[in-house]
Amino acid sequence: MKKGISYTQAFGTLLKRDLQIAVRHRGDIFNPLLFFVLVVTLFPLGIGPEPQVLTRVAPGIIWVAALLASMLSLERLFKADYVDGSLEQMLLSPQPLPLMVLAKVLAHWILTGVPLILVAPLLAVLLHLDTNSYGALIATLALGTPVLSLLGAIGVALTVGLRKGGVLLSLLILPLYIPVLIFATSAIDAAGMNLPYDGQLAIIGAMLIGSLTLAPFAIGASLRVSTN
Amino acid sequence: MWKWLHSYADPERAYKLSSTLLPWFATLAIAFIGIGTIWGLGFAPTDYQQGDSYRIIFIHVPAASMSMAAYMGMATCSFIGLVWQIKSADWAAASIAPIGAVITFIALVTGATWGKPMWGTWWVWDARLTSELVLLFLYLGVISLYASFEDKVLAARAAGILAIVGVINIPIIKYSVDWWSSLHQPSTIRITEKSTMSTDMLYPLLINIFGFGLMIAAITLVRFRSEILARNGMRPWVRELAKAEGVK
Amino acid sequence: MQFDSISEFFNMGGYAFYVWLAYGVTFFSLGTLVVMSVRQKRKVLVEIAKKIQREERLKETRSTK
Amino acid sequence: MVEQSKATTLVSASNLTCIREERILFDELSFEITEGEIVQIEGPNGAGKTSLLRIIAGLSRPYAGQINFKGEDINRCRDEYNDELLYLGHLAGVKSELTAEENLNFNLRISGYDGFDTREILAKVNLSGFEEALAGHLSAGQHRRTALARLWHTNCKIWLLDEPFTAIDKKGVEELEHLFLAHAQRGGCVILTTHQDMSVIGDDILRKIRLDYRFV
Repeated sequence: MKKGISYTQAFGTLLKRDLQIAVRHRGDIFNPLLFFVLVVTLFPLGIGPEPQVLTRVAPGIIWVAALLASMLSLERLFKADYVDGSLEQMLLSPQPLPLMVLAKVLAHWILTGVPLILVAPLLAVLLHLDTNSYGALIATLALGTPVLSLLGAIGVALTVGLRKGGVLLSLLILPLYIPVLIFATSAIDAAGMNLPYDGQLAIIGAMLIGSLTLAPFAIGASLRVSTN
Repeated sequence: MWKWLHSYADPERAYKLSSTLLPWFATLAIAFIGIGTIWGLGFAPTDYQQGDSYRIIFIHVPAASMSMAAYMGMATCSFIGLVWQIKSADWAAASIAPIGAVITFIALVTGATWGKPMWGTWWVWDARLTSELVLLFLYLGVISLYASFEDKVLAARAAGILAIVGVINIPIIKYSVDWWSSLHQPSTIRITEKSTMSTDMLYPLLINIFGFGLMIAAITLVRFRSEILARNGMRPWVRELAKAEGVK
Repeated sequence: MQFDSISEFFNMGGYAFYVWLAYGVTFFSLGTLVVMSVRQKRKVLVEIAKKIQREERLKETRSTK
Repeated sequence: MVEQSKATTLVSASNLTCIREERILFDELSFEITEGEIVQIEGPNGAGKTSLLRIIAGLSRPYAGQINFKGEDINRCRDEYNDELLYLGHLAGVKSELTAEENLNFNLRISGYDGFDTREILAKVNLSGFEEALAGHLSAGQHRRTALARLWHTNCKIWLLDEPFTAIDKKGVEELEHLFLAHAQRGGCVILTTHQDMSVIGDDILRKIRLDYRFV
């Protein structure tokens, strides 16, 4: 009965479990993606089909839609675990909590962030995004969506114990999403004008590193409050 | 079995202390804001560029500067409450939040009413107004999170974590908004960044800034007292007060 | 006094609407905040008093059982 | 009480106070639980049994007072404490999307165990043949057994069990009681809440901590 689980193994176990559950519950992967696509298709209907107008607003539309989709999908990040008691077990396991939280967020990002990145170029075509901007779009989404997942997870962890968390969640986390939105869209704009955009990317990268190191602790502390 | 309730006199002391401090802060706040406002409205010279519309500055700038200071104060209290588990700090944080939100709201409204005659529009996506709007959202988030928890001990801890996360993010948000607005609107009239401000304009402004600070402290004390009472309903001294007050 | 007459003071050099709107909103919202904060204390005490009564009723029914 | 001082103290509570919604559930509660003890927390509904258990587990924070593990505040030595702690709450911590086997495997691994035979353990809780059934399709009792299976493969000393006998049949309860006795003899301790009478563990062995419903 030896205890021989390293941190990496614990991380992997949790990651694997979350992916396994999601695969058996396929709706969880496709619903946010569908939402993302639908929101983006609504915009041309709302503001008119002129290619120049769409080109101008495409980065903003794609990013705002990604923001909302990320928030929508995050809502269930800890909910099921909270309801069936596995969250308590997670808090009581001898593994460090921030590590396990990170595993859960990573699983969530693989399930919702990565599909978003894969679909984005397709939507960019529909919105007549500048061909120069495609690289920037993918790069900002790849660096930015993990930040969204990490920051959003703090809000989710704070509201998981509440019955009416939905609207509150958006109030808590959308203000925190503003910097990512600003730098991501401006990077795409800059790329469209053939300007260098590595500065913006570097800032988003810095935000990613910052939230990677700090957010797990905030999420852990929030979960301890929520399960109290 | 009531031993700990009697020996644990801290909240009662805090209550009494704030009761003694309150009249001082209240009087001083009314005096400062009264002097500053009358001076600013009636006696400060007219601005040669903006005419008398600039007189909004005497409430706009105090509100704007204090909105940020109040947030810092709230976050500091939350931090103390979370780390050292001092419950009075949690209650203080909960008392500041609504005041900060009102001050931020005032800063936004006065900014808009000043913007209309100056920029010709009620709202400009100017860096200061935008970050003030975001600050209002942060306040509202803290307030509604605190209100959502039934158990106020937990509510304070949750809202505290959010307030601290907000503090870390405020500089980032501020920086990004500044950068964003400089990108999108190269030249607007910068109202508060005047090269020189005559002392006749500066003094009432400073007095009002100070007055706003005192006023926030005074209202915080008022709310802090109620918060102490509400959270200590099971203690004998609060029950005595309640019996005296509640029968009326 | 910077202004020559009271009517000029109220006119605010033509910006009366904006200046007085700003000051009005400010003092109205501050006033509301103060009134609500002051009333809060009495509300809390009344609630506690009600709770005490409830508890006493509960104690009575339990002890008669 | 004289006997207890010989054995090592595992968990102790000092001056615990718990307040929920401005109501005092208990205050100034102190006790020590030593190796080999089986403790039942009893009291009417709403007296704070679950709250006390969650405070001991470190899930809830008491309003005042602290829990010590081997003399040290559990907030200071959380990882060591969690290493010796097995808590099963009202909620089983069993995922209905996973099979009984996957559930047990995950629960054990996340508690730090490696190299175990899930089938063998599940057989001990009469779940042979259900290893690959999704937990969501199991009956309430089987669902509960999936969670309880961890008790058969653990070297945690401190067991905290909130209503462990819920949905378990008579025979199962007896098996559990024997397991508790064996665990206590090995130098562990069991702290549980239950409304059911226990047949194997007599009143002479069982220690009781009573919580009363309080009005204030």
